Amino acid sequence: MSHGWTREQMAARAAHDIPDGAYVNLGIGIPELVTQFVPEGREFIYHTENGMLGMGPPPTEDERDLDLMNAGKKYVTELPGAVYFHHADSFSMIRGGHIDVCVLGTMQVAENGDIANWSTGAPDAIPAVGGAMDLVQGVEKIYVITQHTTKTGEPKLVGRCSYPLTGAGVVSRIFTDLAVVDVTPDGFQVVELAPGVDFDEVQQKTGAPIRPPA
Amino acid sequence: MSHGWTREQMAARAAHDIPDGAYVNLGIGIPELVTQFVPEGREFIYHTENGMLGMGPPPTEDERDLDLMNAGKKYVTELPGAVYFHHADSFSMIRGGHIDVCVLGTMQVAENGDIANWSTGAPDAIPAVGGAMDLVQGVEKIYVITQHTTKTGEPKLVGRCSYPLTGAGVVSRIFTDLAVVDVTPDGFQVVELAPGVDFDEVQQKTGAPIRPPA
Amino acid sequence: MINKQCPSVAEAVADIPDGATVMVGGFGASGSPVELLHALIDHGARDLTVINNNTGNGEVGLAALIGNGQVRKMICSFPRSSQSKVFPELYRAGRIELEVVPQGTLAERIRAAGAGIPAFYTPTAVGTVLAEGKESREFDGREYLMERWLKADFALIKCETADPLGNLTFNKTGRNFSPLMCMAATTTIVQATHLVARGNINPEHIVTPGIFVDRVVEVPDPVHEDILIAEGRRYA
Amino acid sequence: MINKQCPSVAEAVADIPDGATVMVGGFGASGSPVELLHALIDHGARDLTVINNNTGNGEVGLAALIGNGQVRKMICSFPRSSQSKVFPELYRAGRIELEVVPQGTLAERIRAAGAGIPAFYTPTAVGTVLAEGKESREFDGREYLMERWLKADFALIKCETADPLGNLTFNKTGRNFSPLMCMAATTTIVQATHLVARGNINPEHIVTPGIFVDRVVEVPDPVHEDILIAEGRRYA
Repeated sequence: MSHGWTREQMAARAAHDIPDGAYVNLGIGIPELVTQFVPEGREFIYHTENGMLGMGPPPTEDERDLDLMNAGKKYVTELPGAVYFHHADSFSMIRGGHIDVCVLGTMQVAENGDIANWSTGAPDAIPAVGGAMDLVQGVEKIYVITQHTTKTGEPKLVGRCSYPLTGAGVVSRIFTDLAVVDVTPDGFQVVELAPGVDFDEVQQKTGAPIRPPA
Repeated sequence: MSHGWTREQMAARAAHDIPDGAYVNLGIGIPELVTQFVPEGREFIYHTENGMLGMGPPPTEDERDLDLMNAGKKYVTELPGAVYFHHADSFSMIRGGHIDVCVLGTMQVAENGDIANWSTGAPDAIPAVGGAMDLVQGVEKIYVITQHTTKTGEPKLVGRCSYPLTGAGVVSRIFTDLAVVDVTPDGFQVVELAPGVDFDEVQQKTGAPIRPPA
Repeated sequence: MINKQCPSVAEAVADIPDGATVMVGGFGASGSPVELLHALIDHGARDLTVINNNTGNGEVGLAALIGNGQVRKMICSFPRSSQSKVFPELYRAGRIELEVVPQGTLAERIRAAGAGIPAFYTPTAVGTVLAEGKESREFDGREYLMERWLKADFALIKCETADPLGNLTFNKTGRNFSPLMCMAATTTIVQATHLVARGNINPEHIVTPGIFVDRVVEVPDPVHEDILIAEGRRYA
Repeated sequence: MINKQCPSVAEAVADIPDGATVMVGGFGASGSPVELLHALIDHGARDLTVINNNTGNGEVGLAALIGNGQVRKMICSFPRSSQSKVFPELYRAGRIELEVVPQGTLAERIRAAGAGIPAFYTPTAVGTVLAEGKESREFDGREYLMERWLKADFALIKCETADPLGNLTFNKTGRNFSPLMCMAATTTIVQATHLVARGNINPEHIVTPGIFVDRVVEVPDPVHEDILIAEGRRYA
C-alpha cells in the first residue's frame, strides 16, 4: 500500500499548481524534477539566474557547450525562443517581480512563511547565499518542495526557524512527501494529504500547529 | 585684419584640446561643428545620448534610416564600430563618468563654473531639460563653446548666473569668439586670446573679473 | 505553446482604462509606436498620464493623443520640439500638467521600476530648481538626490522583430527608452514590424526578453511621424 | 585609429599593483578568464581584493590565484562549490577575508558603480543576518536595505568576440557578470576568443560597448576550468 509521495510525485504535484505560461525558477535538488512533470497542454519557461530564459534539459556529450550552465553549474541546453542576458538584467527579472513562481528546497520553513535554506549558522560553516535571498524577496509565489522531516525525523515545518533566515514571511505553499501545506495568516493549513497519509501523522511530524484540510 | 574667431574656428580650437581616442558628446549648435575639425592623427568617438556610440555625419537621401537620429532629432549615420544601446545604458555612460568630454553651448557660464543653458526661467517658458543636467554632472570635462556676449552685447561669462542653473561648478573651459577661458578656483583665467583681440576687450565684455594670460 | 500574438492594434489596447498611466516608447519620431497610439485615440481612454521623452510631433501619434484631450499629465524630459505645437498650446492654457525629469533620471527611474529598486541616488540636477523638494544626501563627499522608481500600467512599444514569446529586437536609435519601459509596465503592448517564428531570433541578439512583454501585434510597413508630417497629415 | 589591442596577457596585466581591487568575470567555470588569471599569477601582484560570484574551481584560474596567497579578501555570493577546496581551507585557517553579498545585490552594486549611482535600495536580505549593520528604510509600506556601489581598479573579462574598439559579444551564459564589471572598473582588460576588424560586429548585436573596455588581448582556443580539472591540472 502506498504511503506518501515520492520525490517525483512531489515534483509533479508542485507542477500541477503552476499555471500555463509561467516563468519559473527552480532551485537545486527535487525542484529540478518539476521539468519532467509539466501537465499536458501547459508550457513553463525556465529562468536560470546566471543569465538565461528558455533553459532546456542536460546536453548530450556532443551538444555540450562549456559556457552554457545553469545556476547550479550543471551543463544545460537552450530551447527555441531562449534568450541570454547579463546578471543585472537577470536579477531585475527576479527582484522586479517578473518571475511568476520559484520552487525551492529548504532546511526549515516556519508557520509565518519564514524560510531558512542557505546556512546552518554553524561556526565553521562557510556562508554561501547565492541568489536565494533575491529569489525569495522578488518572486511572487515561493513554493517549497521538501521532505516533511529531516533524515533523523526532526520537523522541517516549524514554529520559528532556528537556522539563519533566507527571507521572512515569503513562502506561499509547501509540497512535502506527506501533504500539500499552505502558509496562511493563521499558520499552516493542510490543502491535500498524500495517499495513505492521515492528518494525525502530519500533525505529529509538524513542529507547529497545523490545520486539517477543509 | 582678422578680429576674433569664427564659429568654425571656435569649434576647431575646442577640437584641438580634445585628446586622441576621446569619447565625446556634442551639444546642439556650434558644438556640432567640432566633428569637422578633428586634428590630424586623432580619432574621437561620438556619443549621442539617445543610444549610440560611433555616430557619423548626416546621411544622403538614400542612406537615411528614419530610426537613426541624434539627440537633436536630426538624421545621422553609423560609422564602422558603432554600437546601439538603450537609454539606461546610454546615461550610465554619462553619469558613470565614461564620456571624456562634453562640448555644450550655453546661455550663461559663471566664474565658479556654474552653467545655465536650459531655461530662461521666463514665466511662460516651457521647461525642457533633456539630458543637459545629466551631462554636466556626469562627464569629466565640460567644455563650452559660445559667443562671448549675447546678440545685444550682454556678457555670457558672468559672476553669477541669473538664469536657472543646469549644473553648479561643472565647467572646465570656455571657447568664445574672443578667447579660450579656463574656470579656475580663482575665477576666469584667459588661456589664449583670439587673433586681433586684446585682453582689455575681453575684460570689458566679461561680466566678472578675468585674469590675463600668464 | 505560449503565444502572445494579438490580432490587431485595436484589440491590443482595448482594455486601457481611463486614468491609466501609459509609457510610450520612442525618442522624438524615432521608435514611436504610431499605430498603437492611433489605436489608443480610436479607443478613447481619457485622463491618462503619459510618460515619454517628448510630447509628440506635428499632429500625429502622441501629439494627436494629447491634442484629442486624452492626456491629463505628461512626464517627460523635453516637452518641446520644432514641430510640436499641440502640447505647448495646451500647457500655456493650463489644460495639461507637466512633470519635467532630466533624461537620464527618467531612464533610470523607469529601469528601477522594472528592476524592483524603489529608489536610488543620482548627482543629476543637484543645485538646480529640479532638485527642489527632493531629498539630498552626501556620499563620499559629493551631493546626490534621491529619486523614486517610475511605474506604469501599460507600455506602448514599437520594435523591429518579435517572436510569439515576446522576444524583441529594435532598429538603431529606435531602441531608446523602449527596453526599459517593457520592464516597468504591468502590461506591455508591442507593435512589431516583423513577427517571426519562435527560435528565429538568435538568443544572443535579443534585446528585450519576452518575460517583459505581454502582447505582440504585427504592424508591417509602419508609418513614421516625420513622413506623416511632411505629407501634412493629422490624426483625429 | 583607436586600437585597444594588447599583444599578450602578460602585458595586459603588468600594471596591476599590490593591493588592487580586481573584478573577475565568470560564474563558476562559465566565462572565467583563465588565461588572464594565470597571467596575474605569473605577474605576482599580492594583497588583492577580488570580486567574483564564486571562489574558483579546483586549483586553476581564480582558485589558483587564491591558493598562491595573492588574495587578501574575496567579495562574492557563493564561496563554495563541489570542486573548490582552496578557498575553504584558507578561510577556515583565517588566512583570507570574505564578504558575502547576495547574488542580485552583487550584480546591482557593480552595475551601480558603472552607472554613477552611489547607492540604491533593495528588498533582498531584509530580515536576515546579511542585513545587519545596513540602513533600512520603508517605501510604500515595504522595508528595503540601502546598498552602496562596488567599484574596482581592474576587471579581468573573457568574451567571445571583440573588435579593436573594445566592442564585445559573449557566449551564452558565459556573459553573466562580465558586462557589468566592464562598466565598474577603472581599467577593463578583456581576453577575446576572436578578435575581428572594426565594423565586423553588427552594431545591434554588441553587448558591451567599447567605451567600457581598455585593453583587448586575443586568446584563441582558451582553456576551460572544467577541462583542466578533469585532466587533473593545477596552476602554480
